[in-house]
Amino acid sequence: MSNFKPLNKKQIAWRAAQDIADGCVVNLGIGIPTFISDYVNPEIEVIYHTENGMLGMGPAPKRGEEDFYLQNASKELVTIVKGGSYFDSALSFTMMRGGHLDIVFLGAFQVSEEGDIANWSIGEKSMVPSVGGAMDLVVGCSDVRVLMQHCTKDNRSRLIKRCTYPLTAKKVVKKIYTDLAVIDVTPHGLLVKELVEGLSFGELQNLTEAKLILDNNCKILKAPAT
Amino acid sequence: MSNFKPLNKKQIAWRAAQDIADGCVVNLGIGIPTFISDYVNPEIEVIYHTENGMLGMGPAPKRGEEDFYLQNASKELVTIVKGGSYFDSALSFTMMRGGHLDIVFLGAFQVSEEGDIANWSIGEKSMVPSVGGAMDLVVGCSDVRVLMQHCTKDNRSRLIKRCTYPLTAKKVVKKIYTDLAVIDVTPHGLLVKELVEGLSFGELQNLTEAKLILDNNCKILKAPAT
Amino acid sequence: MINKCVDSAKNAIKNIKSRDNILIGGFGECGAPLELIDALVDSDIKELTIISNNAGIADRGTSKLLQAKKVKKIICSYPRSLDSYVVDDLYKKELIELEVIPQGTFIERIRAAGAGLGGFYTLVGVGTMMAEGKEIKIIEGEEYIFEKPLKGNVALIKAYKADRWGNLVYKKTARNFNPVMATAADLVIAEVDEIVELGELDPEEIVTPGVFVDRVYKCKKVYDDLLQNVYVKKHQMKNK
Amino acid sequence: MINKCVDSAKNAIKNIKSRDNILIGGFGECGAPLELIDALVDSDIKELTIISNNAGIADRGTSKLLQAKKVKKIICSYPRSLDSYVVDDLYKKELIELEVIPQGTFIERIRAAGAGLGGFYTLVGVGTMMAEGKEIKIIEGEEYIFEKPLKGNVALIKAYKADRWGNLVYKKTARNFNPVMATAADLVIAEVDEIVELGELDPEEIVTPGVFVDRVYKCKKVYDDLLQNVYVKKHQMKNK
Repeated sequence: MSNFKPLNKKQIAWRAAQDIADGCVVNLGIGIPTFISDYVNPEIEVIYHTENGMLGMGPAPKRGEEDFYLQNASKELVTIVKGGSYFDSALSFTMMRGGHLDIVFLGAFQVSEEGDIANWSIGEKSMVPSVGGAMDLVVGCSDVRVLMQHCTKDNRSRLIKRCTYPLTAKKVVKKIYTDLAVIDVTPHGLLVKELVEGLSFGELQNLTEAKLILDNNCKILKAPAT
Repeated sequence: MSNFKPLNKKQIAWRAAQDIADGCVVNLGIGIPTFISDYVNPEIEVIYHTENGMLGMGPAPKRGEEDFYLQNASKELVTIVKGGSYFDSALSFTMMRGGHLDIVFLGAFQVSEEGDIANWSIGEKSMVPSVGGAMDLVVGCSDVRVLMQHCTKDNRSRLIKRCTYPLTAKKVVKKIYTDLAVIDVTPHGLLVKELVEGLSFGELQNLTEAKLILDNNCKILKAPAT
Repeated sequence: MINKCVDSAKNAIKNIKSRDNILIGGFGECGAPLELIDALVDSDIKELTIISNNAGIADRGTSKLLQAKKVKKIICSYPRSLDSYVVDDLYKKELIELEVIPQGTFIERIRAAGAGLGGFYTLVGVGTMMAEGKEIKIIEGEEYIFEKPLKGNVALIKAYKADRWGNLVYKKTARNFNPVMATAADLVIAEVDEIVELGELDPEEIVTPGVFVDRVYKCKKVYDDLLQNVYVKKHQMKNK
Repeated sequence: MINKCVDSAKNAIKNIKSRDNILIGGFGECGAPLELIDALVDSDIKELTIISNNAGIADRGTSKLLQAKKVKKIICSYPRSLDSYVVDDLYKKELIELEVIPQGTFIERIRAAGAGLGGFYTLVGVGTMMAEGKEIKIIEGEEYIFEKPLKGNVALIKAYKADRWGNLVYKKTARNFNPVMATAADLVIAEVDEIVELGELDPEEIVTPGVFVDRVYKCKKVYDDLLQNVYVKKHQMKNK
């Protein structure tokens, strides 16, 4: 196997952050996506939505400025920026389901060749099932992007022909950022747009259960040290 | 025919106003019901809803205090009382359709034996049809009361076996105040609760196409001069 | 930087096309975006479908669009008024297509479009001519009518204050259909009385978060001044 | 005179019965009516169905109801959390019935009940286990799931300020499910931090008009103070 270095989680977030344009309204799911806001170009304005009822979510509060009444959907204390607003859950999910968010970034357990996503349950009967807003987020938004490790800890592919975990939704994922590659979900299949330096397409395909297609213009996936 | 004196329109409104309890939230339709608020006991608090988006509608503004931005559903200038609120149309109709108003008072062209009501159209093809909030008002509220003249100008009964004008809704009217009587719509039929002085039940039935039932405890319908 | 403010009504209505479905806010004239409507009148756009509670009063607002022969169809709840001679005339001459919907169903259908729903069931209209041709479903023993979402290509709405993100607050009963219409069109254009600095609107009082709004146009003349006289005169005539 | 204020949590929950469906507001603890929940714990009411986004954190809030064996069934969207050991344990031992619904569908079903609708169609859950046993309808070529209204006998909600008419305003992200739940129960009880004079709430900023609210209870101890410490400690641990 050749010599390549996978991105770390923050580097995956950094890469995803580079694709956010000025003025975008985004929702960052739990897991790797929570780091994205640290790497967005500070020259642009990005509006963060949190489904418990706020637009314009700001960074974690400074010591002494914490407010119990100001939380995100992970029940963490946050802040609000100038221009932000509060609203009820019905309006919050109107935004999500009605297609009013520009990009949704999510973690996932599995993504299929067709863009099916499984990210809310690993089907363990003994665990109390909890779906939250996962299904609403991916169904309403026309630009759903997944950030995840390419493989599980025991080296099974997360990009697979058919999801084996309970589905979140079918055919919704548009783009995937992993520690090894950037991949577009297209009508023709999974198109590899970027590969980490030193990794060949053949090697990536060997690590991936789903069938991949190499983009003619495939670039090197690089991220600064974080 | 015996000697009796029908109520005038304001007296019909007066009679209806006597049945409003402290704390009631009511909607007053156009026509005779608009006079009701003039006759509500000033010792009690009644909250007026207007479907264009306000609770706590107050009386007409004084000269010099008119505000274009403060209108009722008839597009007349009104005021707002202490404790009033503004909201959008979706919430306004949530109140109406969801059963959150206590009493709806409406005018009508016709009411049937079963409580069907026709109050939005006389079916003239040449007139531009307009339904507004009439149907929503009567469907959502469990206490719909009609105020109307007992007969049309050419002496046809408005209380009929089956409405001939386009229906607003079926089986929704609970009580009817006319210039001649107060009538409850019951599962057994139209029960006459009050009759104007000097009018016999037989005479009322002669003026009425719908079948009436005399309440054992029928009272005299009286109203102060207005 | 996000800046949704545009400098003219003409620029505000850019990209509206002939045959578009246009949601227009306002209960009568109260909360109607009159300068945006004027800009449509002055454009060469035509064959519009107007989705609005009313259909114009006297020769103002939507009546102008009708007079200028811009409108193919109106979907509304209450087109008639004492002064609705423009729509009355077109209707009698069968020069306009008219779809009349109960007001609550009207706004709920628009909300369903904005909220990404496929439709809903309502009791309103059951047993009346409003149910004709509609699917019926028995739910818990009661008869309901199926109603579809009603979406606009464009929404022209009116608010009181805005900031450059498109956050909006409304004024009194001029709120009405505007906040819901703001959720239910591909292109949402707000005419406002005032534009304030970002951060000046209290996050608790914002009714329409900017995410729903594409363009903000500050009107040339606050119509409160214009229409106040008309309404006050009518009011004083009636209440004297 | 209208006066919806009650003097104790015990009086606030009067008339709630065993086997009632209880809507409870709050996203986690933020916006949950904790003193009303405590009053339920202290009552002899049982076999409740709780309809709430979450199912209690640590041994606080809804967890207490579960520990006191008051709850037969929970309808929610996200019962699990790091500290949800009470519900976790009951679920594993099959001592509680659990119905999990996507969060947007959850609140939309509650809204449908409040708005007098018979149900709606959504794309959310199509092709997943959430669609199992549900009616499917093809609308404009797409597959939708039918969802029914979800109504409470009672709603326990939390707001910031109230007046004696029951008008409510909320505080920051503690608004969440509360305004919609306020529309969807036969008996609506609001726990608030402050009661103000009628007329002090700006008619433009009232989120829940009093028509939806039956009782207002001013909490003994504003829980901001109580929980602030817990959350700040957790926050500072994570961000140090």
